[in-house]
Amino acid sequence: MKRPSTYGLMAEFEDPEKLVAAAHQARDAGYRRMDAYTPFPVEGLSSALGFRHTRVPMIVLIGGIVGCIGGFFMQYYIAVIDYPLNIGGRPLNSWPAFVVVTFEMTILAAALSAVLGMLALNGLPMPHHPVFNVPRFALASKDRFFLVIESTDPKFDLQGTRDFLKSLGCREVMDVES
Amino acid sequence: MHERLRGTVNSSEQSPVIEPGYTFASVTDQISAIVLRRGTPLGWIVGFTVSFTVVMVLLFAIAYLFTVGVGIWGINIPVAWGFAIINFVWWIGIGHAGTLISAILLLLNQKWRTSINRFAEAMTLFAVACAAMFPLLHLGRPWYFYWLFPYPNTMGIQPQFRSPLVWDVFAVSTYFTVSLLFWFVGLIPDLATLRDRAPRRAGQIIYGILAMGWRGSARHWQRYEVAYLLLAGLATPLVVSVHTVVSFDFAISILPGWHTTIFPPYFVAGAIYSGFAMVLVLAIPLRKFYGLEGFITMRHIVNMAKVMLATGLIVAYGYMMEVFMAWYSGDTFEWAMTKNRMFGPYGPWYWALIVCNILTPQMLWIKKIRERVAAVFVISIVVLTGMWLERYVIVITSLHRDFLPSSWGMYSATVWDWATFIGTIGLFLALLFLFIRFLPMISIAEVRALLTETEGKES
Amino acid sequence: MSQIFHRSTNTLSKLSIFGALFVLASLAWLIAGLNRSSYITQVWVAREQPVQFSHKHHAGDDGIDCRYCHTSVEDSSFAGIPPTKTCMNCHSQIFADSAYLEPVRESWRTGKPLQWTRVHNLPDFVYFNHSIHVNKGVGCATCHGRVDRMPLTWQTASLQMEWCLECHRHPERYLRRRDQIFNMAWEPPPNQIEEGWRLAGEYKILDPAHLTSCDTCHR
Amino acid sequence: MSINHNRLDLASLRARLGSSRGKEYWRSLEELADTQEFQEFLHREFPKQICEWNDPVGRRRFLKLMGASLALAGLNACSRAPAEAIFPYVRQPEELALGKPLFFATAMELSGVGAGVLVESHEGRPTKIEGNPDHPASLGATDLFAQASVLTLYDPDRAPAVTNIGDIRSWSAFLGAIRSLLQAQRALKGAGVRILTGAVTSPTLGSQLAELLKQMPSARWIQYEPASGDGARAGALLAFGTPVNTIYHFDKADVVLSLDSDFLTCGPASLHYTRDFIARRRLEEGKTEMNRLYVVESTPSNTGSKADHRLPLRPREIGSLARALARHLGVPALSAAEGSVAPEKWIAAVARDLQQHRGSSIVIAGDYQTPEVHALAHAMNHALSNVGKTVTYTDPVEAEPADPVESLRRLVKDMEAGQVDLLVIIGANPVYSAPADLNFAASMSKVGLRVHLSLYYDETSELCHWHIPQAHFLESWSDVRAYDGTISIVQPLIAPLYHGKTAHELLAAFTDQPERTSYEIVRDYWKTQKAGGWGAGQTAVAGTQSKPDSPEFDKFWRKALHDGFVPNTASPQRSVSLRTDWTSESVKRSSGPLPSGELEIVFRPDPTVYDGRFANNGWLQELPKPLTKLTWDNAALVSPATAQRLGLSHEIAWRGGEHGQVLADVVELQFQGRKVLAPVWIAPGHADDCITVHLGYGRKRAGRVGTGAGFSANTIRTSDSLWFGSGLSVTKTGGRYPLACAQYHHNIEGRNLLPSNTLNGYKKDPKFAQQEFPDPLKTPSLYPGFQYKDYAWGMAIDLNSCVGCNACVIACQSENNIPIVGKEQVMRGREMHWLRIDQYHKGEIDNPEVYYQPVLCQHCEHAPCEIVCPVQATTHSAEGLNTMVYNRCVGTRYCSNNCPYKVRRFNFLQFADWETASLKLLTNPEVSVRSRGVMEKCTYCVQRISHAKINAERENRPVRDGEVLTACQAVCPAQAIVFGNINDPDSRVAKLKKEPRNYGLLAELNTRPRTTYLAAVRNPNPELEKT
Repeated sequence: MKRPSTYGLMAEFEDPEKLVAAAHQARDAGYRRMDAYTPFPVEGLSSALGFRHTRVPMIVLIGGIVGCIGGFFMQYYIAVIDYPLNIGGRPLNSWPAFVVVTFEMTILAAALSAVLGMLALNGLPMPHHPVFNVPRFALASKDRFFLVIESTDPKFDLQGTRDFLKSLGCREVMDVES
Repeated sequence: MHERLRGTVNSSEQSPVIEPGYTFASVTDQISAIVLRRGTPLGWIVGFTVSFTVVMVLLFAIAYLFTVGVGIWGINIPVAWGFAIINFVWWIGIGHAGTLISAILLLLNQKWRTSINRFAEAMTLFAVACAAMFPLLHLGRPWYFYWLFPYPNTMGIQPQFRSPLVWDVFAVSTYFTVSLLFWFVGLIPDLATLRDRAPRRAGQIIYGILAMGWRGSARHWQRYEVAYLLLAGLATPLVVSVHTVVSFDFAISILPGWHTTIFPPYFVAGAIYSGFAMVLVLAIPLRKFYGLEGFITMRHIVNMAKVMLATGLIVAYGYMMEVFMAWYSGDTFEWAMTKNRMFGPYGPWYWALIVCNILTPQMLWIKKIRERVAAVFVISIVVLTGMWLERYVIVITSLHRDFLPSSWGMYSATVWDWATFIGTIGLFLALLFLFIRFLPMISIAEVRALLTETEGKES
Repeated sequence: MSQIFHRSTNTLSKLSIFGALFVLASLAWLIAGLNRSSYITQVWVAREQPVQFSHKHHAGDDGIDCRYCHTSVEDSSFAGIPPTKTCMNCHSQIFADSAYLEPVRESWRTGKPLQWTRVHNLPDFVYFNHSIHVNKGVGCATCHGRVDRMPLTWQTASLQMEWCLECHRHPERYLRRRDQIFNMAWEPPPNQIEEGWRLAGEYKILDPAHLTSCDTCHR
Repeated sequence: MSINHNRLDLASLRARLGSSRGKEYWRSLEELADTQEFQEFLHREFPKQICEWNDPVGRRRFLKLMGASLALAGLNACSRAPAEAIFPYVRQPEELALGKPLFFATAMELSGVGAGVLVESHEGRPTKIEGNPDHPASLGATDLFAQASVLTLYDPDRAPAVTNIGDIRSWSAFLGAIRSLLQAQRALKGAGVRILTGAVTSPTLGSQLAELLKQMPSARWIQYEPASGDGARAGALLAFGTPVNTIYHFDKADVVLSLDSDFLTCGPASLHYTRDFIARRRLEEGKTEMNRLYVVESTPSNTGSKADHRLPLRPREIGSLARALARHLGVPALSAAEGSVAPEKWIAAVARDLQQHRGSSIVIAGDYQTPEVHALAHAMNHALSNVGKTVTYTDPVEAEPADPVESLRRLVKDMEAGQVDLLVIIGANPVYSAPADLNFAASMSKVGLRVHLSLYYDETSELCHWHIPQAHFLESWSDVRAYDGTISIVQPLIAPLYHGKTAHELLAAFTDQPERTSYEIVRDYWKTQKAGGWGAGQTAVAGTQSKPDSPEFDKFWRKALHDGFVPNTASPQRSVSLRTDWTSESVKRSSGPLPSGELEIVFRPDPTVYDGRFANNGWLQELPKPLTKLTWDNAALVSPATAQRLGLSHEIAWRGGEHGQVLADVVELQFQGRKVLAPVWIAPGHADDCITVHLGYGRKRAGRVGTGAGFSANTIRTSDSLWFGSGLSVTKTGGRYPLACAQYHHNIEGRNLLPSNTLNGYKKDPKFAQQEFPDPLKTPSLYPGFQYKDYAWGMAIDLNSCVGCNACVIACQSENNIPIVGKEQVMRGREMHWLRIDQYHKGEIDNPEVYYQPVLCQHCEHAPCEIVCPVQATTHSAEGLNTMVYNRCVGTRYCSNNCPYKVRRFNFLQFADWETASLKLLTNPEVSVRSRGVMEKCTYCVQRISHAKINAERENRPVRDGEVLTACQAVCPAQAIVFGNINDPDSRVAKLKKEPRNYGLLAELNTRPRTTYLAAVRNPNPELEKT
């Protein structure tokens, strides 16, 4: 399918409160395919945009469990199955001694899955993105707050949406060509 | 367009966590400017050159070590562990403060951590890097270091997981990896900021690649914050475990003075103790040099001084319990070791460490001293020295006179021991200089967030 | 601001992450493979020798018993490598003037030993004893392969520790009757495992705990 | 260890002689592998300095090592073994099976007297010396000198070729050079010929010399032994009017009084004496009887440390004590001489004790004591009617007993007078060892032609025209007598490495058959003996031409070589009677008492380098000397009180320190106008007001190991006071000298490491040593524990038997390829001995009780070292051995830290010598040579265990008790060390571990040591027990 010429419309706000308010109104107006861009996490913004809970914690939990079991079994296999050796008269399965490495493996696996999971869910890395086409978007990492309604939204219509955004008290509205 | 002055008068009587008069813009500009706009300051060049020269000393010491063998050090039988292990424990300990500030204080929702956590974490990484060198260097046959990792090999033999040294390998490498992730994840938004501000193409591309296309999307922020919080939650038990494991290197053995149950808690406390000392030693000159008093306020200094005082007291308790248990256990060897530690040939070392670690920090009870930046700086250095001495005393005095008087022996470091130790300090500083030159030493995004929150408090 | 990166970099960057992991994994796999390859172990690599000595001819075609040359194999750690005299026993008559054998005759004349290239070479820290193996039912061919089919001799076993361990952990898989030790053509019977256990008992073969103790091979 | 006694054919023996064919015989796989290198080493003119580790590495070596280590670092992951060459024999000797060691019997001579040994030979390389169980002077044990002799054999510093004023010449050139001179001398009846040897007991050599003197009646033969005293000979002369050889039978003695005699570790009979003496001290199977030993001595000795009552006295005071004691024992016609300095109570009690054991007591005088003391000892033994029971007499074993100093004086006089045209020095090194007042070197320069035969190109060789490299006894054909006269044929194990010649061959050069090999000489001599029956060997004349071998001679010859001695050649007992008039003479000679405070000096041969002949032997240099525990140096030993009086001391240094470097005050010893600088060592138990210095150090030309170590006591030693003399003055220089001490701390710090008791105490409470751990292997534990089914190896060491002679330490070093590290490293506490002898002092510092405790790996069942090793380099075998896998070790050294016994040793640097070709021949092929960065330790001689197990399994039988002898156990003259399978209740070790005295060192740590100790018990005289 051919990509539409515009990715969407971008409204620039000067402080987070305005943005959150705008997000609420946009959602009430029935817009769904939209996203907000802020220089730091803004409280209530995600709920305003109607995002639900993330799956990161579940990934981390699974990662942790895998690391834990894998860590212990590795030691058990090496000490008991692979090459059982009498070490200082200690039992082959000296599980108390194996706790430490098991724990470390748990943490390691969990931490890795947290970061990789986050990146994966965010679709990062993604150095190229339409929003970067907007010159003023550079301020998104400084002190400006942006709301973007994407052209793929069913209710999207270039003129109507632009007017709607203007009505939200933004500094200006810009086209985001894809 | 209106520019409302933002700032904070914190509810508490203390000085604010960030001086009034900062806006999102000014915060961003001032911090990123250190990296982007300003040319390299002369001080930086001098500092880096000096530390880099010391790194060269380290490299030479290592080359000589690999060529001739660990015999160039002062170690012998009975004292088969010397500087290498002492420095290892010392550096690892220093590392702990970074993780503690960024992870534990985050969980405890301590706002004042915000402007110091970034370079505290960096410090952690570099300290752990220095520490991790020593276990490798101190091997008799360092080129076989990889035998400590489990991997399928033609010998059909694997590491021995009852050994604390293997625990170390896992603990330290995990610790390093997790700290690195934690640090990098924290950096991503700021890297984006730098990407967007970098004047030159090269900068844009480098920071751009590192930023991985971060664009501050609300969705991303949501997952980001969860992941960051979880990382903190994972790092917290980790940081406690690491020095516990390090203490096992000694506690698991049967040597008098090593074989004690109090080691884990008091090693962890000691680690945080020395770590905060190091943060102060770095923060105080930095804020002066880069004019960051606005971000690293007296509030930070004072709080860290208090943490030092508290952990210092825990350590002091550890010392007392050691001596008490040695006497109370009625164990000939323990008691003999303790007496020898205090009044034997290494007595002066022991008393020096008592002065550095227990007596000196008590001055921090006094508000005036706590608020004198110079005083805190000096005390921190004293504490760092003390903690190094503590490790020296623990390692040497327990080994040099253990069970059989026939094999008692003395230990003294050689020039190569010192070269390696000082060399790692050089490495640590060199890395730190590079960090403050090319990465934002204060988390811009978090400070922005801090501004809104403090504003929220005020209204 | 304008785009810094081209659209394609999105895919590239994602690929590069997996790519890195993939490269690392395959590298590890490569090294593991290399360590077991015949480049390292020299397995299947026929060694050039000063004399084109053919076990195939002597042991195979002529059916000379191993012990005719490797005299001490049954009562010493070292199987023994024949002195020039042993060669001359026959070759003073047979092929007495073949050009191939000039080095042998020269050695016999001058008293300078022949310089063979070692085929099976264990590290100095490994102490292997031939006599105990051949006396406990381990046949020559079990480790040395079908020497009677080798024109020039080569290794058939890697001689790596994992290879030694395999047999020390499961001797029953390899044991044979004592009268078959020097029989190159011996094939394990279908019931080798039961047979192996029986022989292990008969020969009082120590249990794997003993056989895999470090001091069994390392001193 | 199976000793290969099977037939030994003469052809191969002849083949082993120096001929070109011979070399091939002993040529071994390893050696051949680096033949080029070996040859080049043989002809190297200036051997490069040993022990690079000792000084900072040179640049080139630095780069070389750098390259090597980096290569290692890079390649070890996937490295292919380098192609290796393999060299078969051309003609393989029949009795040799590749990979199996052979054992040959021969004998080692020290100061002329011999002891039988068995030599282990791998593919023709002698690698290890064992005792010869059938030989009376060995009984299966050896002393440390015999153990270390293999190192001397391969010493790269040995003289490589015949030289004339430093230029390499051929043997025939030498023969040519002396021929004309000999012609002239024959005409003069050899008036200008002097032959200087050490003590000679070799019948063949004796007869050769006799023959020579017959041909040149006015030639003279001088014997000088710097390390053996003349007291015994002169004393016998004084007491009986004829020189006799006294033999003591300690196995029959209940009470022994030693007058300055270290009979347990010194002298040719010490091994036999130790065995007998200790046999009477064994408390096994409920025995509660022990002999009692009184020792009077000035310098603390091993014998003194075993004494039940020890009395430190100045040497001359010992004489007066002997007189006083003799009076008590009713020795006739002793004028009431000066009062003794010894407490009357002590003398009375000892006298009473001796009286109560008439016929079962021994009074023995030290070799270095005066003739009078010896005479007194003889008289006392007569008075106690010990003669014929515990003391017997035979003819002297020397071919020609003579007064060494007197003859040496005469030689010097002749040389001074220019009457000597040809001086032949055989073996000795008089320029270094002759008493200073004789100015030997100076007078020697007046001799026309000087010829020196010796192992090394030493101080004497420098001043001689010709130097002939001497063949080591392992390279020689010869014969020698033991302390009791038993004759052994000395046979070579290897062709001379350095084209060395024997004394026989050199003497043959002065006859009309100069080219005879020592093999022919010795054989021919014995053929004549065979003809002339056995009797006193020295009287017979060597056959000049070789007779055809008679079959019965061949039989005799083979048996003699095989057994290691010629049957029934022990000298027969002879009865002698005391002269009636000797006492008056004695009193006449006896000097008055010393004014207290006047310093006496005592000269003693060094316990490890002896008279200096072993100075270049690294094993002996690095061996901690008994009682002082010093290595690489000698020192002026002084008692604590005297040290205090003179303000002398030493202190531990920071670097190394304590067990390592000690900084000692340097003093200037001035004796009879001669001076020497010496570091001071405070020796608890040393007699006050006298100072002991050991000979054998301060060598100027010993070799890369021995040159420059210590100070030379010979520089102040004079011919009239060879062993002690008064009038010493000591001045403190204020300087400090670093000494390398292996154990500085002898105070046991009240720790229960070495429980001991008196005999009565033992009778009351036999289990006094065990405390709460009757069986160290059954200490309470949470762990289920492993089952050790068939074999469980263990060791028991009887501390009551150990005399601390150090033989085990060297045996271990020799068996296990243990490197030496040099003084520098010892001072840093890095010596490598797997087995060390700890020594603790109890009681007052002026005269403490000394206890020895050999400490080796205890092979703990709960080994603390194993659980801390990260790479499974040290693990437990299924037979309970604590195995150490060098090639797996990465060198964390954690195991050593966690070893409470500190028996693990670490290769801090590249200690093993991988470069000196000749030393490669020395290595025991059954034991890995360790590289830098690797931990090592005692393995219970696992190679010997494997060997025995493989032999047993091949025969489908269990290993028999006593089939495995560890190296330390095999050499122990006291049989203090017992090793075996503790699962076998009938094994000796299992029985010992049931003894009530059996205890585990540090058993309370729950390490469950497999090595246990049997507590020491003393048997003090109730009358003298301190209250």
